[in-house]
Amino acid sequence: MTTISPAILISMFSRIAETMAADKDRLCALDGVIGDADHGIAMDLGFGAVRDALAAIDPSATDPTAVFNMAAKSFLNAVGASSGPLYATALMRAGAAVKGKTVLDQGDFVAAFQAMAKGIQDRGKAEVGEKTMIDAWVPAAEAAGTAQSEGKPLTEVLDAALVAAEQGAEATKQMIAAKGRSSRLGERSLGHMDPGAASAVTVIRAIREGIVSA
Amino acid sequence: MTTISPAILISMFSRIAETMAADKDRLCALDGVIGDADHGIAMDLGFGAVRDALAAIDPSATDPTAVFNMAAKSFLNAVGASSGPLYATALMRAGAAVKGKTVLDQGDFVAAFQAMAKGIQDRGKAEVGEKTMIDAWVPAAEAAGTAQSEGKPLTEVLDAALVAAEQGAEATKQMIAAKGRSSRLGERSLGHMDPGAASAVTVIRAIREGIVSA
Amino acid sequence: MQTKKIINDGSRAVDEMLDGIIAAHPAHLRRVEGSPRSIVAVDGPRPGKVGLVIGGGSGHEPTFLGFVGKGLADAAAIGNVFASPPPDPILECAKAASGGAGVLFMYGNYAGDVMNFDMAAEMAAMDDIEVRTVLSTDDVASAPRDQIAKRRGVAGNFFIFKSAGAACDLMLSFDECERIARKSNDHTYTMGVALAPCSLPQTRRPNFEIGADEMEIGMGIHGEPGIARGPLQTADAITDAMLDRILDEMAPSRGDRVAILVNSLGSTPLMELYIMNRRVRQRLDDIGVAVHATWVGNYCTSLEMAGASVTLHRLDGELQRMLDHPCDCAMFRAG
Amino acid sequence: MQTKKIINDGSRAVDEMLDGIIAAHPAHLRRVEGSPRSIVAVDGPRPGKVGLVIGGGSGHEPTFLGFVGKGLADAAAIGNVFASPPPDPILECAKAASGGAGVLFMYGNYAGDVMNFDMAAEMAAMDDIEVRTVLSTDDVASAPRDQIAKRRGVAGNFFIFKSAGAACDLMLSFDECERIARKSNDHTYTMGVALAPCSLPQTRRPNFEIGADEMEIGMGIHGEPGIARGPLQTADAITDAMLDRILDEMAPSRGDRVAILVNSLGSTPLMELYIMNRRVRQRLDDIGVAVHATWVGNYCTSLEMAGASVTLHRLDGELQRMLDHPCDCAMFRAG
Ligand SMILES: Nc1ncnc2c1ncn2[C@@H]1O[C@H](COP(=O)(O)OP(=O)(O)O)[C@@H](O)[C@H]1O
Ligand SMILES: Nc1ncnc2c1ncn2[C@@H]1O[C@H](COP(=O)(O)OP(=O)(O)O)[C@@H](O)[C@H]1O
Ligand SMILES: [Mg+2]
Ligand SMILES: [Mg+2]
Ligand SMILES: [Mg+2]
Ligand SMILES: [Mg+2]
Repeated sequence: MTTISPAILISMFSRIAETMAADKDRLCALDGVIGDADHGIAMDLGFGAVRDALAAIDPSATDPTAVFNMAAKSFLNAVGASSGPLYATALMRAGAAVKGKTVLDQGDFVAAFQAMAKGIQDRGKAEVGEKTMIDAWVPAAEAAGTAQSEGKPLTEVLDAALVAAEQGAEATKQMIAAKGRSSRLGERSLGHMDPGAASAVTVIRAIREGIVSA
Repeated sequence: MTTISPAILISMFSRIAETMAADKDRLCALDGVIGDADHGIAMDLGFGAVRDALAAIDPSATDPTAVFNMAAKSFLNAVGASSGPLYATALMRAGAAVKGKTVLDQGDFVAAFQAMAKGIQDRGKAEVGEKTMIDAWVPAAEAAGTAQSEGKPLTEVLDAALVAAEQGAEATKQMIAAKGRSSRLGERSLGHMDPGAASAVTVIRAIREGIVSA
Repeated sequence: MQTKKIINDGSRAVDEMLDGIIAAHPAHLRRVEGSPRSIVAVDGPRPGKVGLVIGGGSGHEPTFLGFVGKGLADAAAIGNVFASPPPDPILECAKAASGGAGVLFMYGNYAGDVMNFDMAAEMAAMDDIEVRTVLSTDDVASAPRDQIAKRRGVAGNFFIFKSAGAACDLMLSFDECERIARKSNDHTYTMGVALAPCSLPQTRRPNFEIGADEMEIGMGIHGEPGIARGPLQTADAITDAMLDRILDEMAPSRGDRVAILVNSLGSTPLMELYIMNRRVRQRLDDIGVAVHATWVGNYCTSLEMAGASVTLHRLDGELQRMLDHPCDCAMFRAG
Repeated sequence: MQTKKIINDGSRAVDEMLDGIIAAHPAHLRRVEGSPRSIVAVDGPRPGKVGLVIGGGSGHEPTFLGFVGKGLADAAAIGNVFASPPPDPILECAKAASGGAGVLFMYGNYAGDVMNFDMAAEMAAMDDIEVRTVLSTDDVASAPRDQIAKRRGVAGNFFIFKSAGAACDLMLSFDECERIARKSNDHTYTMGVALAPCSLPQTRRPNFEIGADEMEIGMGIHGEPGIARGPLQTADAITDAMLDRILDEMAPSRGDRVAILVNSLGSTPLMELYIMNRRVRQRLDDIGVAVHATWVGNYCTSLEMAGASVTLHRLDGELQRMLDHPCDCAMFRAG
């Protein structure tokens, strides 16, 4: 696998949707502890809508930017909530990062991946350490960048991203929430993993699997 | 004990109140099965109000009719519901039955007791067999009348009344309700004792104890 | 373990509630002096008008208090939770509502209410107030058709009291007011479903038991058992079960008009009620029955019981005029 | 075991609810063509008037839909349960509400809502609709006083939207409408208590856990943890705990005037709310604060959550005029 076609992206999104459906209850439960118990619903709904929208397009008559944009739009309109604008912005930025390409090489894909993290940060204005999905996405993007600059193959780049995301999500247990619903919890948010960070791990794992198995 | 003074009547009512308070939960539970779960509340409230009202009067400056009337009025105003008019009418009829007496002899007391049953029947228009308090009160009044005409002492008259009331209440388990809230239950009321019949037994037992121990 | 309630003392709950109601709605409601359980419309009774007195047990709020106001009931007598008021406060309501043209007593058909209101009517007669009684019997689940007089009055009171109140407000004769009240009751059909019990403030225990996946169709507003208990179904299936029975009784023709009330028994939220209303409309559209007006919300509750009821009120020109006649009550809007 | 709900399919619940609402209230509410989650007042928007768009997640009914009507909000954008609507339906509301004089976006201060409404505002700007945003932050329990901008918006929306809607209806300038909206928010103080959770239609599981004898003071309307959890107390003690905090912030003087909202979070019945209102009045009487008007009932709910909130809205001449200005909404009466 060296080039990633629109068809591969579409099947990658379909894998994310599948994984998220399986993870929905756990994410709702996590959100129930420090938020409003709906994060799994939002993520499942969002990526389910992405999958359904992408299923309707002809992979041979589209390009990666169009795939990401359609994913962004369908996610946003299905979800709203916090995750909607955050992931929609992430996906639009990914699309913008690969504008004009018909297929993606490894460098393109890593750029798209990093653009997602940047998009979430721009939209949500959260910093690392504020107990949000940023605490998984930013280290994951950084780890991917490092591995990429070290000349690692894409599989290992994404492995590194996943490990960093997992560690970042784990670290949110030690944080006091400063953004989103749980930011009013203060000390009571300690000890619990942020649901958005948890779902970021799920997304990144599914991306990795989608690309590796392509 | 051959004559029953207003003071004895007052202490008899106070015993009914005490017994009813202890029986409240069981009566609510019975009413919960075939009615609206409040019969214990009503009976406790009613006889509690009777006790409180009677506590305020001077037993040496009153007569049995006045005691019964005050009991009727305070029961009714505290309760309403079904039990309110039924027991208020019972008590007013008991008062009317002994009008003009300053103390009651055995015959007066039995007449008052029978008037109570008659009052409940007149007010509620229920027949024996319709699964109401009538199924305890009517056999009790009849048994008292029979024992009285056989020349039994008051203790035994009231013993006979109590036994008949207990049997009558027990028999309501085999009846299909035809009056009151539970009458819409049809067959589903089978197997359950009527709460009003159950509380009638409690009342009659307390009357017996109140008189016997006087 | 006791159920959770925001109360002080169970035995004071009704009186404290009334304190809070009078404090909240001074423009609409006042107490009869010396009779704290008798609530009168500030702007209600007037000479020559037939008085309308309603009442019953507490725990069904906004029934009955909420229905007191100009154009609806003149007074309500309030009992303990799920218990008829005694005759005294009813009598005081009759006196307060009397404008010399007669007083209508209207309430749901329950043995306790009948006994207490009848005693009050006798007492009112001694005060030269002529009282007539119209019982509401809208709960189609509570007795078969050949025993309509045994049926309970439930959420349909909303329409039944509304028509009678309008007739009174229009200064119609005692005969006319009574006729319209009876007709309105005859044109009102309710059926309910219960999912979870409530608990009384004095006992703080569930007033009936029901399985974690069960519902009871036809259950009464005091938890009186209904006609069938079974597994919880979808909103559409539940609504259909209720409408089947209601429509069977009402036997509407294409072109008929109705008003709808989808009522929460307490804790069933608006979301679920509106989902039910959607189905009611689908069914009525299917058979060509037009909907003149719809109310959705908490109108006749059983404290925090979970469940809902659907009422159809079949309109003709007269009942529609009564429904559209303005009224001014503290707790809702209508007409 | 799943919680009991009268629904068909959890993922269709919001849309089916909206179907039922539109069917029930055709004189008040209509959908924007092609945008089924954008609800507009039939009699609302008009040229030269500042438009008022509100919105947020579902599950709080009658918030937000119930507040759409002449004299209040022109349109509401409706999200999934407890989830902000996405920008598209908000944008459609802005277009429908725009009368050329600017559009106010008003909603509770939640991260998700802020992001979605801000995106919609940017999109509206591209359509030459000027949008300004006023967030409601009335929940005094949700952040300390030095971080007021972090506070959540809860039941006080009732008053905050009401004043803004009146200002818009009076055809005041965009600046004036915005000023009054901000001022109304600054004059509104809410505090809540939760006794039992609700469950989302899609999960059918309690959205938080709480002991059988516990309550949580300050809990948010989505089950966000509050400031203190402890054993359930009496109505007076609970009300006092909430009022202590509210009055501390409001710092009223003798002779001040307020309006009151005692709100059920869902399954707490009117009986308990009125018992609370009784206590609110006692406290206000004690400190010489006058009450101009009181609302009691289900105004901002969390599906079937058990609990209640108290809101005090401090009035001056202007805010009182806004509150008394007539409005005509489907689900309640005010003004
Ligand atoms: N400003 C933000 N920046 C980044 N992530 C955020 C921000 N606000 C919230 N989040 C993330 O969103 C998650 C909650 O998403 P979700 O439950 O879908 O939305 P909502 O809070 O609207 O119910 C949180 O766990 C957090 O990770
Ligand atoms: N018409 C009647 N005649 C005699 N007893 C009746 C009648 N109607 C009801 N009852 C009795 O009243 C009891 C219920 O009383 P209670 O629970 O206090 O009143 P409510 O039914 O108003 O809640 C029934 O168990 C029954 O024994
Ligand atoms: Mg959430
Ligand atoms: Mg009972
Ligand atoms: Mg009762
Ligand atoms: Mg949410």
